[in-house]
Amino acid sequence: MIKLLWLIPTLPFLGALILILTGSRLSWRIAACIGAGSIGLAAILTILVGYDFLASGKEAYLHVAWNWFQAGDLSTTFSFYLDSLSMVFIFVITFVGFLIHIYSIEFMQEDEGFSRFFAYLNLFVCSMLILVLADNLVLLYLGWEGVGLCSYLLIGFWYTEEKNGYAARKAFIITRVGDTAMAVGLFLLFTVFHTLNIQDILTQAPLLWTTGASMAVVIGFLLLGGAVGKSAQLPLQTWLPDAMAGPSPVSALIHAATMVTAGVYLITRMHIVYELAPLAQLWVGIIGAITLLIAGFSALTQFDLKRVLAYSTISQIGYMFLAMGVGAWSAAIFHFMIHAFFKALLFLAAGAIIMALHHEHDMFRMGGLKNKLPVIYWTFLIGAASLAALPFVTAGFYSKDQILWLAWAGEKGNLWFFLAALTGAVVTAVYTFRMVFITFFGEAKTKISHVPGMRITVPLMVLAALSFAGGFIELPHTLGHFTLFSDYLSPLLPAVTLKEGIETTEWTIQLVTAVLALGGLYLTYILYVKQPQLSNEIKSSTFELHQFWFRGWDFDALYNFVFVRPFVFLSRINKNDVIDQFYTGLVQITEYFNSAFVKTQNGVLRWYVMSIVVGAILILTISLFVQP
Amino acid sequence: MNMNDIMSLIPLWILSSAAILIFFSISIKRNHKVIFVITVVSLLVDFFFLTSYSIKHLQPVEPLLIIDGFGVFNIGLILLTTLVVVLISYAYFEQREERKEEYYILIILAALGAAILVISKHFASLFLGLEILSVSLYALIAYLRKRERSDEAGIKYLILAAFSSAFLLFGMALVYAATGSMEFAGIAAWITQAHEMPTIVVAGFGMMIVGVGFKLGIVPFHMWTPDVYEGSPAPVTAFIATVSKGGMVALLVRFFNTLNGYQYTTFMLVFTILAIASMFIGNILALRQNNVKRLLAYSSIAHLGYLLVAFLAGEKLGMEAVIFYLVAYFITTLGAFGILATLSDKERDAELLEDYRGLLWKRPLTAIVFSAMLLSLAGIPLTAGFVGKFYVLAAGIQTHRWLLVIILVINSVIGLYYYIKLIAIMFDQKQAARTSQELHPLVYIVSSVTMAILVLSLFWIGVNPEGMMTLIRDVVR
Amino acid sequence: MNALPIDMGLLLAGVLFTLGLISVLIRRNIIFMLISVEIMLNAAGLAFIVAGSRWAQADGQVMFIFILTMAAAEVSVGLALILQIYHQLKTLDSDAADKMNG
Amino acid sequence: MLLALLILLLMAGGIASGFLARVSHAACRWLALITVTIAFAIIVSVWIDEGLSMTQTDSWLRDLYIPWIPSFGIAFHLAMDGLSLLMLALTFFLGILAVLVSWKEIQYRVGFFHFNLLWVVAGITGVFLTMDLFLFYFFWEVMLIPMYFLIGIWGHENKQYAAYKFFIFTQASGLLMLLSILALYFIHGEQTGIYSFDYFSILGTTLSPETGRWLMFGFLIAFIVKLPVVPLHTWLPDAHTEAPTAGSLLLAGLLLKTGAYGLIRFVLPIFPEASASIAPVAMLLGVVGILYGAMQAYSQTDFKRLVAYTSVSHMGFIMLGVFAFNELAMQGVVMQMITHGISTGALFVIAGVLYERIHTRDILRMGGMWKKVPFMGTVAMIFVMASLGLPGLGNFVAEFMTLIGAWQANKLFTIIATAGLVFATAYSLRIMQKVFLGKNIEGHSMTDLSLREKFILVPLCVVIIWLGLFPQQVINAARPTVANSMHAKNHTAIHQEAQTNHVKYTSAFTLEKGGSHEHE
Repeated sequence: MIKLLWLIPTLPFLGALILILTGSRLSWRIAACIGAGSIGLAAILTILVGYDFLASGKEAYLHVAWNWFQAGDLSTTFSFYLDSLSMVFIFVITFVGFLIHIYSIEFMQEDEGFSRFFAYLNLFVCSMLILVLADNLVLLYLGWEGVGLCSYLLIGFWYTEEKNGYAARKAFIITRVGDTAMAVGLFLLFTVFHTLNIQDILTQAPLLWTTGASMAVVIGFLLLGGAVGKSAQLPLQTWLPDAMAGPSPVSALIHAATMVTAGVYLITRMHIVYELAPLAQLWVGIIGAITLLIAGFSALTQFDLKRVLAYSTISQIGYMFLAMGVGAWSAAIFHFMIHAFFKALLFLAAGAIIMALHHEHDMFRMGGLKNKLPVIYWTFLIGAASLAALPFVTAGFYSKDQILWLAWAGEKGNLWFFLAALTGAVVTAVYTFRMVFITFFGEAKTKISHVPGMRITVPLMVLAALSFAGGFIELPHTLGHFTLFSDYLSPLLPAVTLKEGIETTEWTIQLVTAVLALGGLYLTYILYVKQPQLSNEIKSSTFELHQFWFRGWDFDALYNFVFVRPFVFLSRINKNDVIDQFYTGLVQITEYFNSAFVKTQNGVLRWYVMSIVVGAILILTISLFVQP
Repeated sequence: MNMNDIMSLIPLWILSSAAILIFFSISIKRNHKVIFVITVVSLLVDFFFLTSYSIKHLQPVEPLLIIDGFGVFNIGLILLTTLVVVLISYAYFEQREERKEEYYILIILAALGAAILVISKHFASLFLGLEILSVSLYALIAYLRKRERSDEAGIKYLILAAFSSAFLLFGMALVYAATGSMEFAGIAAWITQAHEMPTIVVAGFGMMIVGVGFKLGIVPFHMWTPDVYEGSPAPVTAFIATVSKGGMVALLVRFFNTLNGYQYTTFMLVFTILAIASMFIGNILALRQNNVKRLLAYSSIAHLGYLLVAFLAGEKLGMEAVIFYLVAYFITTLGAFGILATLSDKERDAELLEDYRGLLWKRPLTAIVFSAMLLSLAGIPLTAGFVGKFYVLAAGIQTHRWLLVIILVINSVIGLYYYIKLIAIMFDQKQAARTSQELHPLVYIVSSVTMAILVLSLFWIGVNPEGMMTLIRDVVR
Repeated sequence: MNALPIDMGLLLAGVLFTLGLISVLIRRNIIFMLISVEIMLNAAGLAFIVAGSRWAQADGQVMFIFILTMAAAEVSVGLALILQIYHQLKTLDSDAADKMNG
Repeated sequence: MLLALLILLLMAGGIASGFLARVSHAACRWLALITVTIAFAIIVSVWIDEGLSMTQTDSWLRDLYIPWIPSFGIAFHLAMDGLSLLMLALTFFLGILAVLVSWKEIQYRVGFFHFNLLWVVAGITGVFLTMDLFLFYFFWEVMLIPMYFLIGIWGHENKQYAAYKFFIFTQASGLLMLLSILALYFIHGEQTGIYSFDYFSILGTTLSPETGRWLMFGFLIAFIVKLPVVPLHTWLPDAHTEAPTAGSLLLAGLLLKTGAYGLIRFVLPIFPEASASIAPVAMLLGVVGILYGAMQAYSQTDFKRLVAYTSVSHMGFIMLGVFAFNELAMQGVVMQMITHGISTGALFVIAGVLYERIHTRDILRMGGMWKKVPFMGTVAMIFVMASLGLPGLGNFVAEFMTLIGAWQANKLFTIIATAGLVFATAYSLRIMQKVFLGKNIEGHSMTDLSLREKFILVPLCVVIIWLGLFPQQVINAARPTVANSMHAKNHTAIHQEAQTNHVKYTSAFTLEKGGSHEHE
């Protein structure tokens, strides 16, 4: 069964191919069958392959499809590499992907671009699978860019709106900035190792470099650049909130569950390089810490439901980066998985609400949906609880707690990381429940136009179950010490070495976390349910700050000012190509000479005689007096 | 003058007799067709007679002339060129009601003058040849009496030519005064044994350059060219552009080589300056010219500049290049003016750019032939002009005349502009309203066949120049 | 003849030549221009005779005869042309004959 | 013989279809189509004949030698190696499409159009095959004239200006190359006593650094004008914009490639030291081209002009790669030549197809076309993505190899060039946005691709994807040539080998020369 690994990315690809080739000629049912079916098959196949893989007990499985290109030293293959890390990812991608496809059938049913949507979505799944299964960095780059393309296509799916197109291009271009750094990183890796095969690099790196080798640090930073772009971390985070222009399933799949975590995947995949480059790794943590804070604060101020979730995604990925920064690789991956569940859930639920309310995005115009959309409410609530990491019952608590603990106790952790994570936890709780209270409580402000059907509710419930139960596969040792997940990953990803004698504080930390999360919840309850005027007062008293956060800390304005405007200005001003002026100038000079010479040709005989005489004098002068 | 001398001058006798024959024929009855046939036949006979000469043959006709391969080749070239001019003249003059028969006498005499010029090795024969050519040309230029411009061109050419002849003669006299010889070889011998050239000889040569430069139409003696080209009947223009200039080039080559002028840096400098000035001024003047005849005149100034580059390169390759370029230039110029003549009508020649607009769609073959000629002038491959330019550049590079060569390249580019401008006009969508009147179909056939032969030789030499190169290499020794 | 230095003879010819040249430049009447050119030609002829006498050869004088003949031919054509011009322009001013330019 | 036959076939086909147009336009088109298709079939059969994998080390597949102008040691010498084979395959492939694309667009002077079209293709074929420098120059010029006519007669509004500019730029630079060729000829002749324009003879010429540099500039300028490299590029936007679709297709797809081909075939092997010494400057020019082209492309509103500037940008990679002096970069360049030919060609076809429908090239007046023409939109999307270097499409392989190779040579320039990909993204997406996405402002209604247009664009799509996923055959085919041009330093060895191959010819020269043509 494991031999069919290649089929997992191929199935979505075929699905996409069929849908693209047939255009919109298929009825929506058939298109849905192909679109969701291919992913469903892939998901089933993933289980079979995964079972085989686990049963075989091998560390990895490699399938070489064909030699891609080979020139000079460079040799790349089209080959898939399955190990425990990629296993987690393909599981999440196919399963969450499948659920989202099911959801989309209903969500997109009325849309005239139905089959196009599924084509893109399938193509995305295919690219994402290639990304995580790639055995060399070039192929990984292919998947990397492929998901970028699909993200672009899907953000701009409703292409008639100018702003959707703008958001789509922004996403593509900004991630490409990161990709540039990553590409340079690949060049460097190739120069050092003469190969771009991931496993070869990982095995050779420790032999070649000592810890802190400058080359390793540089490469670490360059790959981080790529990761930061794709995962919407500081300083390339600005594209993700705008990316919400895409349909909600897209936000759920691409901009929450899978693609944006590609950066996490990349860094984890290359963790050996980062282990050898402590400075780079430290910066992974720093970027994560800062990002999770600024995104969290921005999330506090948004009124668009999806934008809150977008900022929250940035913030949660910040947690993953923080975890990687302290070397808590499996914690990062664990959080990735759990985050994929609950964030997909939240986005899908938000999508269902938005669809139910006539495409209303503004939370403040929702309200009172608790009773009208009970299924949505409960599932959303579970997702929110998980996001806010409400203690002990939610999956989010376990995954986030692990990160907090390791940020504090891990050898590479420090107080600042911990404080940032802690602050983030409070903020998370606040914006999460602000969202819940505003949306579901209070009085209804908009009429419901569409009650979600089975295709929407079932995926929601499945995801809710996962967000709830997913956490129990990895329990801290204060609470049962059940480490299925990290054990599973342990041959690949080393565990964190803790600081000396710090184990005892674990209880305290968990308690603090739990209390803060609950405190945040209570605070929100007061602000938005008990005394709503209070929140307005706070808002008006800190209006400037509020707006500043609302605009995402003005990164957009900064980039516009520093990069975009100058480029566009230069480009516009030089539209007619200043270099051409030089050639035009040459032409003008010759034309000037032409008109000057033509005047000599005036038709007067004596003038002509004069010219001969001048010539004669000139020749005589030269012959008699110039001695060359 | 012995029998041998008389025998070797038979080509000249034939030309002279043809002129006299036509003279008598006219006095009996004016018949354009008959006169035309006589002219053509005598030129052909003359040429075929000439082909019996071995080009390796060397026969001085003391003291004035020398029949050698170079001379024979050039006479052959002149005869063929004259033949082509006569062929295109027929249709041209048939349209016009003037007395057209004397034209053929004049043109044969002009050819005779040019023929003498290219085989002369003495100042006297040089002078005689030159003046026979010139005086015939005065009349030829002003031949169409009813056109105001003909007379203007004629008188301009007459005054200026006589003026420059005076320079030439005075220069000759100075040289003669110093060296005591009017034979090229004698002068050369005198200079070789005199270690330094006295001022008087330098001045003499300087003045001779004025006379030569005028005939070549190089800057600054070029002013007459556009006016004379414009004012003359198209076939005569073709004749001036080719035979008159080419004859002078051949003479210059012979004279310079006999004297081994390449060692005199002064004269090399003078010619370098003249060449550069001719290339630049000729091309730049042509840039925005709207009169095709004037445009070709300016272009001919530039082409003589190119020719001087090969001439200055010297050595064997340079001489070959000069001759080859002449051949290519002759074919091309004849073709261009031939087309111009066939498109002309009774009132005026087809000399305005506008007359050519959309020609391709109206008379595609004519337009293609004309384009081929222009591309050859521009030196584009597949045409003889390209090989000629290649030859010139090769000669220049071989002797490291980088300045000249680079300037030639720059000028080729400038020149390109107005050639393709003309081509572009012919390929334009709009069409000129102009049509020429109907003539007897035979007339067209004569012109068409001539043009066809020209264009075929243009491509033949452009694609397979080996034969021509070998011939020229044998001639230049 | 030997009494006269060759240089003086050539100088005379040169002066004559220059005179002719200047008068071509300053005259506007075409006939006068023609005459001036003739003067130049004759100056050249004179130079030939001087040169011939220096080398005691007949060649100089032969050349002079040629020049004379040629000048005659030239003038005959020239006058004919001038006649034509006068018919058309009603003037002999050479500056009037500037229809062709540019 | 096969090689001469190819050229003759195209020339004859051109003349025949020119005349056939008097009888029937359709017949003329069909004849032209058949002619190019036969040529394509011949090349494909050669490729198959040589084995698709092309692993042999002997680089020359076919050779033809006919003395032409023995006085100058000029021969009609054609030879084909892997690189020529690739370029010819591209030439005829695009040639077929050029005929197809003009099927509806060209409605007047059909015969003359096809005559010119086939002669351009013939000239390009000659350029890619010839191994005699004189003959090379000959073909180099021959391909210009019909191209000039294509632009000047069937172009758009400002065609005359564009045609002049194109012609004059290429002529000027070409003549400088002729000077270099001649100088090389004489230097080589003086050194060895063998006066010959033969590529293999010339290869071994030893030049002083100073001379070498000057002579190389002559060649270089011709090639980088063609390529084009900023700041010699200004002819290209005009020529591309004003040319008819087939003209743009051939210009972008093939004529630019002759410049790159010249660099690989002539500049590097003949002037190894000189080109190594200017490599940093050349790479800098490449980088400047990448950025400048991208910047210019961003602000253009004329679709074809925009695409033209993207060509400038893409050709920067060729400069960067060629002068990086390693096999990887060079392979990238070869790949880039092919993929750029296809992707940019396709974009021009799309521009042409749009122009046929809405009679404007102004992208500000387009928008929202996707709804009307989803098929065209999808195709356009593929090529836009190719132009921004999306992996999985051919251009990525090319750019990646170029960059990774260039990295070994110059790190800074490579970083800047890589950053150029961001700008590539900006302008490429702008095309999509303005043309196919957004709102249909002027309410153009139009039909999707016709069967003929699909026939043109679908093969292009297939090829670009094929090259993105299975580029190895192309790389293998180019390998011997690349290796030869790469190991320019030990070229003498190759030269000697070549000398022995051609000993019969050269000795024939010596005899001929010794007897009749002495240059003392």
